[in-house]
This record gives sequence, structure tokens and C-alpha cells, in this order.
Amino acid sequence: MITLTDQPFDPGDLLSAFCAGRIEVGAIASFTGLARAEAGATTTLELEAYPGFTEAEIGKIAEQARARFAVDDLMICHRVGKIGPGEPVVFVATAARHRRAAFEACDFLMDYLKSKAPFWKKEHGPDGARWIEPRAEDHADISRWDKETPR
Amino acid sequence: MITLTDQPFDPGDLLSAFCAGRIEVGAIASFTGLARAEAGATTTLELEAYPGFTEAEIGKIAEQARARFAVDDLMICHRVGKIGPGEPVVFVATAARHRRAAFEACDFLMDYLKSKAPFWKKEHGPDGARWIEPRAEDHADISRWDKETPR
Amino acid sequence: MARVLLFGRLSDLAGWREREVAEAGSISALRALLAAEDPQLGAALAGPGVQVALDQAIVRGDAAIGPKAEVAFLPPMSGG
Amino acid sequence: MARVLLFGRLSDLAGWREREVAEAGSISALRALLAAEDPQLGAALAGPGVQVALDQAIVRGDAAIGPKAEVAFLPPMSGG
Repeated sequence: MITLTDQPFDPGDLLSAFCAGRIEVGAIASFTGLARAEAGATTTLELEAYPGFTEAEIGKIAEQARARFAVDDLMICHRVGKIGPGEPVVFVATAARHRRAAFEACDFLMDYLKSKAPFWKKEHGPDGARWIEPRAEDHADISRWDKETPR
Repeated sequence: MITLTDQPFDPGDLLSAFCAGRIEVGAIASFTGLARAEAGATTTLELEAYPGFTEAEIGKIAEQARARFAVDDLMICHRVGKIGPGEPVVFVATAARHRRAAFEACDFLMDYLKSKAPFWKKEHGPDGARWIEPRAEDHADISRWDKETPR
Repeated sequence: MARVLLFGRLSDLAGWREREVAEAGSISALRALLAAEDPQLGAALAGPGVQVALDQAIVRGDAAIGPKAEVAFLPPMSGG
Repeated sequence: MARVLLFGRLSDLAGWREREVAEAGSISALRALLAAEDPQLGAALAGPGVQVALDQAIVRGDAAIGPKAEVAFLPPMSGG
């Protein structure tokens, strides 16, 4: 399930719902990204999506994750709009029979979401606002998946 | 925080509490292990710990994880006693500035907890009960951390 | 009457986020029309990494624009 | 009067989980005493992978047992 929301969400509520009733799955990995205050340098994070297009592009990568790792199910919830420090920005959960698959699929999805997913990010701080381009570290993270074969 | 409990717990409640108020952390990874029904072969999982010793041994590995990865905080909750299919057995959460550290610390802790932590595991099924020894796969998982240098 | 959408820094630069454009039959014609009105925007739309989506699918090079098309200009995506 | 604890399959085998033992001044003496009472348990306690914890710290080889000591026999740990 892939959801974009402009409202605050609780990652724990999503994890509870995602775990419920799974008697054959065994392994649930999750990742929660929180907006950082950067010691006052960022007061608000603003994320723009292209509704319809953004979900569809994320959906393509979710299908890749299902095919590449032995994943039974996954959930992606992404916040858009203005986000305050400490608020959840993204939540990803993956369910698999074995924990290696669950961890790797979650890691893979996060690398994509943080570096290539169709979002545009603006940081508002005391000195004004600026648009953020992808970080070199994000590109390094995602390129891991081109080289590595699934373990 | 390291907790053993003989009562059912909700991993979502733990994740909500773990995420709350973190304005400089950025990345929270979690893992939830659920008891599997194994298509009816296992009706109840029973876990025995050595109270005091088990928490202390897990605590040593938690300190290793803090030192080895750039982790700000971590939480481990482990169920003991009789556990029904689909019920959470273990929950691990890690908080870090960057997601790679959060994922790797969570993965490292789970490899330890699943293969070497001081628990004794009995599966009760329709054909009686049997004690479980560590799986070869678990040993392979944990040996990764001997070979790899932190990425 | 195609819908044109701008995202990220492009909409800040243009001062608009969405408008209707009647006169452009292709993406190249649309680029020329927008550049004639606002040369700075025209340059930004042609800048490195800016992609075009026609009816929510990325297109490379030129393409015809139907009367009910949606054309979006997408600056480099930052991830979430 | 040391406390002796058995875990996992060892307690199933012995039929007890915890008891007080007065007469043993060392781990080797305790092993001999338990083996004399129950040879099958004695063999299991000496089996591969069984560790001994004295006052919650793993000890290898022999060690003296104080009057208030806690001695635990730990079969191979399965993880959770």
C-alpha cells in the first residue's frame, strides 16, 4: 500500500496495522524518517509531490522490491506539504518469511525514496528557504543496488 | 532500553514511544519478529531466559552496537514464556542521524538475538514439543559481522 | 487547451504552478511559447536534469500535445 | 548452600529447574554430586556446548563455589 498524506501520521499506528494478523510471515522490518531540526537551521521542511505520478513511480519500485527480494507485503507512507522538526516524513515496512529479505527490501526502498523518488524538497530556516538537490551520499547508497547481487 | 516480558506487546506502541520527541535523529530502523504458525506445525513457541543474565548479555551486545555504528539510541523488547502464532517475539529499534547506521545496527542486533542470545526455545506442535538448536543460516548471518568492516 | 504544471524551483521562478495553454501543439512549441513570455523560465525549462512528463509519463525529445493533455516540467527530483 | 539452576532441555531431563545444594565446594564437586544422583543428567551437563555460569558470569574449567553462590548450567543457546 502506497500513501501520500499532507497530515501528520504516527509510524507506530502504521506498524501495528501492518503486523496484525500475520501468522506465517515471521519478519517485519520498518524504517521511519523524521524531519531534523539541524540545531535550529531548519524550522520547516516542505515536500512537493506530483499527485498520481509520484505514487505510480513509487509503485514501480515497490514491484521491483517484491520481485527482487522474497517479500510478502510492503507499506509505504510519505508525508507531503509542510513538516515540522521531529515529525515523521516517511514510513516503510516490509514483511517476509526471513529477516534478511525484510531488511534488504526496506533498505532498498528507502535508498530509492530518499534519492530518486519524485519529490521536491524545500527547507525553510531563519535565513529563508532553499530547494534541496540530492546528496552525493544518497547516490552512493542507491548505486549499491546496481552492483550487488541479492545475498 | 532492554526489556524481557512474559506478556504480549504491540510493536507499534513501542515504535511510537521510541520515535517521540526526536528532533535531531532523522533515522529510526525497527525489526519485529513474529511467531510463525508453520502451517499448523507449531501451535506454541516457548522461550526461556535466565533473568538477569540474559538482559546483561544482551546489554553487552547493545554496547557493541552503539560503539560500532553511529547509533544515538536503541530499544530491545523480547518476549519470554509461551507465545502463540502471529504474536510478536522480539522488537528492536535503533535511532541514528543517518539511515545506514540505523539499519546496520538493527540488523546486527537481530543477528545476535536470533542466534546467540541466552534464550532456550521449545516448539509445541500437534506431535509434541521439541527444543530448537540454532540454525545454520543464523550462524551464517552473524558471521557476516566478523568479516565485514563497517560500511 | 493543455494543462501545464511546474514543480519545485520552476514554479517559484515562474510565479505560477499550473495554467492552461491553448496554442501549443507540441512540447517544443510549448517551450518556445513559455520562453517568449518569460526568457528566464524558458532557460530553466531547458536546463540540466529537467524532465518532461506528458500525461504523467516521462517523454524524451519532442512529442505532440493533444487538446486535453497534461504537461509537467520536473526539475531534478530530490527524494523525500 | 549454593543455588543450582538448569535451563532448556537440561531441566526437562532432570525433572527440576532449581534446587539448593549444600555439599559442593567447587563446580567439579557439584558435577560429581549431580552425576552420582542422576548419571544421565551428569552426562548431559558434561555434553558439548553446555556452559556454566557462576553468579551470572560464564566460567570455564573449575571454580570454587561460595556458600551463597548461584550456579547455572546452560545448554547451547538458541537465540530468541
